[in-house]
Amino acid sequence: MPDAAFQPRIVAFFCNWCTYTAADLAGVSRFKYAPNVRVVRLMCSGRVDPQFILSAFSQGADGVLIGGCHIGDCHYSEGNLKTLRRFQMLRRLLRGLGIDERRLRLEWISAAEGDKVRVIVNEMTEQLRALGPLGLPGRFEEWDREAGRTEAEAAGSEAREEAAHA
Amino acid sequence: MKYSYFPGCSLKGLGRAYEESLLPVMRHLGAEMNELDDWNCCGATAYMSVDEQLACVLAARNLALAEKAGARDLITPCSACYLVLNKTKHYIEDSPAIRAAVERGLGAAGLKCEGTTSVRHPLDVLVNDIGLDVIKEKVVRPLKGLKVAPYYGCQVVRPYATFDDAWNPTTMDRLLTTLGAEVVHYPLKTKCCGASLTGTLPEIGLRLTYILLKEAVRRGADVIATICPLCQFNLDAYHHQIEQRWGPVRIPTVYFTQLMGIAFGLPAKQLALGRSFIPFRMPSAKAGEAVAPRT
Amino acid sequence: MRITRTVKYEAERVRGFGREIMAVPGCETLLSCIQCGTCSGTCPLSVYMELSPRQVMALVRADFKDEVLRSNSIWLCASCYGCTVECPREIRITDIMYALKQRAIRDGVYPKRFPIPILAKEFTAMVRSKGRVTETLLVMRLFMKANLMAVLSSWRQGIGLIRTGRFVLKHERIQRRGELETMLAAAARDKEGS
Amino acid sequence: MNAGAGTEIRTGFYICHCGQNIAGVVDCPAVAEYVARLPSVVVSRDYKYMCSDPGQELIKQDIREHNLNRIVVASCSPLLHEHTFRHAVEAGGLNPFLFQMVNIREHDSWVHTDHAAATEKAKALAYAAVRRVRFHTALETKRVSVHPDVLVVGGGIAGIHASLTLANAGKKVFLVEREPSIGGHMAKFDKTFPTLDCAACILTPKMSAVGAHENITLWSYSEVVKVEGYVGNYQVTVKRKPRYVNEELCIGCQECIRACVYKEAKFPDEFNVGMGKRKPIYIPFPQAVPQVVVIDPARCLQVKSGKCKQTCVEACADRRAIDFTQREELVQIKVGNIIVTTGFKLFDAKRIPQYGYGVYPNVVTSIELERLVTSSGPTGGELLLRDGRTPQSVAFILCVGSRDYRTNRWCSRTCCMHSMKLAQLVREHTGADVTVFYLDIRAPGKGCEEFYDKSLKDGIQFVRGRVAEVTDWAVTPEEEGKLVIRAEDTLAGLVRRIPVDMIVLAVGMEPQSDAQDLRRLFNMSCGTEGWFLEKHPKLAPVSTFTDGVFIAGCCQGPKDIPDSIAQAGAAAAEAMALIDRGYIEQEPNTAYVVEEDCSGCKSCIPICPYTAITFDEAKAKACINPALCKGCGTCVAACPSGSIRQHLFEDEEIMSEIEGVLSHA
Repeated sequence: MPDAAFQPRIVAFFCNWCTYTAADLAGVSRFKYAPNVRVVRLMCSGRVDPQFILSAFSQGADGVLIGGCHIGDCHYSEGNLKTLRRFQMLRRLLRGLGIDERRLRLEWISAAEGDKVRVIVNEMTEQLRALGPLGLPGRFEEWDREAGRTEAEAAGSEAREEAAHA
Repeated sequence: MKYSYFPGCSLKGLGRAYEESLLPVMRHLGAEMNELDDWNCCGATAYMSVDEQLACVLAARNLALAEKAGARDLITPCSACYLVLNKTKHYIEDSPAIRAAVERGLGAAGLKCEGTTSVRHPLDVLVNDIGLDVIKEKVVRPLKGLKVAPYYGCQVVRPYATFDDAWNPTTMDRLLTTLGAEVVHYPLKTKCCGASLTGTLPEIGLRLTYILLKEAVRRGADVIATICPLCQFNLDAYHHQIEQRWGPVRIPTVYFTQLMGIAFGLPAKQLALGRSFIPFRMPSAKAGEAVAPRT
Repeated sequence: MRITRTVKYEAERVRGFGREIMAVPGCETLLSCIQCGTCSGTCPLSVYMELSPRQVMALVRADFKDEVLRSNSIWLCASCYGCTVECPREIRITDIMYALKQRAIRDGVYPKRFPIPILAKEFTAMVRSKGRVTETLLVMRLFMKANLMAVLSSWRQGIGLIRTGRFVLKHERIQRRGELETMLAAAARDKEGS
Repeated sequence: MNAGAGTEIRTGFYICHCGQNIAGVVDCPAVAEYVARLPSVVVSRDYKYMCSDPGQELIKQDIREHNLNRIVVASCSPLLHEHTFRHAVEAGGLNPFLFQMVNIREHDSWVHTDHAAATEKAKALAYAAVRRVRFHTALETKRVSVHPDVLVVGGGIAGIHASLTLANAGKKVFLVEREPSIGGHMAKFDKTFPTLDCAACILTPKMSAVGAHENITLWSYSEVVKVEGYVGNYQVTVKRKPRYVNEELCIGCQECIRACVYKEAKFPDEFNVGMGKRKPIYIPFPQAVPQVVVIDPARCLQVKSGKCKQTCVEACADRRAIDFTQREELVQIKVGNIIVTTGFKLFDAKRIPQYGYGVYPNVVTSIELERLVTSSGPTGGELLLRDGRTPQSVAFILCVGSRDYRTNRWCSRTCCMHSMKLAQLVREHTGADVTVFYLDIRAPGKGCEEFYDKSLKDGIQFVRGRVAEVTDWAVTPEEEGKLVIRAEDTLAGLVRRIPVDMIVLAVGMEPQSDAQDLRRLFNMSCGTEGWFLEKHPKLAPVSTFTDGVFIAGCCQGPKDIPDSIAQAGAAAAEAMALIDRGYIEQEPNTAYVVEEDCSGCKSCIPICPYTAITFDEAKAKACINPALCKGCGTCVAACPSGSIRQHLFEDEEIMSEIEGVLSHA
């Protein structure tokens, strides 16, 4: 059962020309949407380095949203095509890591599509709520503890072995 | 080609000539019509006026039965049934409340409706699936010289039909032209005939019918072609009362399938032409004449 | 000449009525009505109505429940959907009319000897018990309830139907009537509960 | 200037109430209090209007008094006020790029209703900015010179006015028009509202001025096909379509037209919207500029088949202006600014079959009526029905295709006034009864309400109601042979049937069918309706999101002639402001290579759309030309060794922002 009280955290990377402007338009139009999204402004979605996304997840994001201009409309002619390629690669990578690929989303939102920002953010918030927390920082700690235990055990058994040999 | 077939109450009663002509025409074109097992009334406009959730449950049973039978298309000749079944599909999709009611109702009978069956009007199937080329090949007695007013009525082309324009549909016009008939300009082709009122408020219903008949006569039509059992009854059965009030506007009204049957050379008996109040006969004199091309 | 004083007081508005109607699927678009009158211009019956469809829309939106539910307009709607497809704001006017008819029947404010709501009820009853409708029998029941004179004036149609073999006296019915009853009961019961 | 690097970070934080716009939802004092406790923050304040003079003064004063070296302002969108605050920071004695802005209005208070959640969001965003700004370094803007020439695209009234304004100021203008003549829609009008002065009388002098101006290069029958470069330095490719007539040699005597082997004009004439006829060789209309004939390649026998007696060439004699060897030509020009004035197209009335356009010959559009009442039109200004009779009754249907969710949702703004003008002309010409069917009369311009008043007094009937249908079926004897309108007279509360002889459809304005292609060509945006999007609806109405590209007239949205001209003047002034300053400051957000990390893999080189990255063979390193780099950052994200970095968007800046938005609980 999805936890209604769970507030997913979404980090959004919006390009300056289309999606960031669309989010401004959503504001000017007073469209209401879920407060779970935090926007990082970049000049182009092409600037989104895969490490930004991994870093967002590892620091507690439950979802990452990338917003760029529609294909063919990129302010820098084709930065968004590069984004698309990287995005596909990243989704495969996330799947490999056991992270549900719905947690990473790429949307083309033009400067005129203020309402689309509202729809996408709301939709993604609901979807992440249904998926539940990703909780990577917690898992890292767990892994660290496990790794620590294994190390300690290994050290312990080594010590025992050494003792036996002695 | 195999189709599931939903006749609806009218085609078993007042509109039985529609079924009686539709089935042989489809057979003649090599299409198999399998009547939906144990279908029930679609609910029509009356049930919607009382309770729309239950109306949708009622209609959805037919959709569920069709899906259970594995039907891709459900041929629905009556305009009211066509509209109600399509509307129900839309409602189930759009309204969570109605979807829930339908799921509860159908669930109690072990049925479910996923919207996989398309509700199709025979006019749509004939022209868009079977095709005018195939139909043209079957025409052995072209309706030369016959002037037809194509009357679509209100409910079939709106608001859910996707196969034609809601205000100026042309599917039947093209079909009739293929049969060799001459289609007259009939701006009232989608005006309501008042069928739902003639029984209850005759003064109003009759006037609507009168306007349709008068305009068809004025445009020089020999016959009105309909695609709906209620329209056919309404335009055909009340001539006496209409003429008492407004003078003669005598013109027969037939189903488009009956005209198809005539053009295909099917025996008149098979086409239930005798079931009309105002009898229709091919203008044989005219058919014999050399018909000058009209502009 | 009879002189009546007409003024509408705020107390006559039933707050929330407009919102209730707009909650019906497809009816939420009523808010964007610009009162252009295309519905009335298209409607073949508007010339008989106490309130034109446009006025009905205005009154619903302004919460004038009584005026709307007691008017003959909602019962004259023949469901031809002309207004719905013509409306430049894509308001599903026909569906709003249905919603109004349902409320009028529920509240018992429809005109008592007016045959249309009676037909609707008789129709519904016949469908529930038989699963199908036999038109000739339905019309006879209607005439008996609403207007006996109509039976007499329609004798021509009756004879015509007999002559053309369309006068059906045997009820059309489905086989699994129990199934239908179960379904409708299940859908209705949970509806009350919710 | 204070570089900040190496020294202690001292941050000043300011949160703006924006009246109630922000403070109505976000608890600003609470955010300021929270930020005050963050490391490196020396000053944290909330203030009613940060963008006001006292607000900016606050920043300047604090920089001096508290020796601040980083500034963060949480207020509206940086797209609106980043410049303002950078200025304030600079005026306070700090490098303007040691500043970061947080958007808590458009992205927070205006879009959220939950006050607590919105306040928490504001804190998280502020925290992220405070962390980010630590990594900011002092940067210098780069100045690029502005080419003084201007390209104007579209020769309607807006393009004409913009061109003349610039040319009169001594700027060189290239005016590119797709049609064989400039003039646009206005050239087709008979009179203009609300003054009823003759359109040709006021437009023709301006058109001639364009043709004669020494500073204007007019390329008619031409289209822009490619735009490269950036503000101040655009390279534009223009396609010049062959008109088979040498513009320099043709003197517009039209002897060739008279001599054409087609003795009769038989092809529908574009200027008279198909109601008049022209020959394959023609001049679009008598006042056309340039006064040069054009040959329609789809109609001319010589162009089509090469088999013609070429009587036109004979008639032209020794001027030899006709040239069948002309081919399409591509011309390249350099300009500093571009003004787009590509206009609109009219709604296709056939899309509403209920009104019978194309079915009933006496149903016409407003532009057709315009030609029918003009003395230069196909009937010589006599308003006649198609059968030659004079109409006794004429109806106007307004809002055709407009304010309609199924076609165009917008109001075309001019049709009310345009129809009233035509209604008055119809009454003047024929004395016919005129009925106007309207939804709302919109006459807000100067002199327009008075014009409405005059129309009422002239006896024009106004019926408030949208016409449901136009048919030719009669119910009463007086309806026989007429077009019958059925509509509700909504003010009277009556459904009416009104028989008339002629119906005029006031078709609305739509974006040009190739507006989307133009948008891509000039790197602009379109609103959902397809009109070109201005940078700000109030503060930057003729600017676009691309610097140096301006819009004016109806390509931005429906408007009348005075508004189009006002916008054209504004666009010309914006362009002149850039030209006269002579340079533009470029945002220093370019990418650069840290050479010692570059492995020379070359994977960045094909990624750059501006070929700003080259390979230095001697050093075996990538090398970025900052003059060409536009700062998208795509190469930065793609560099496998992390050796490409971007000013203002450094990895650690973005990473600390990510960390910031997430680490605030």
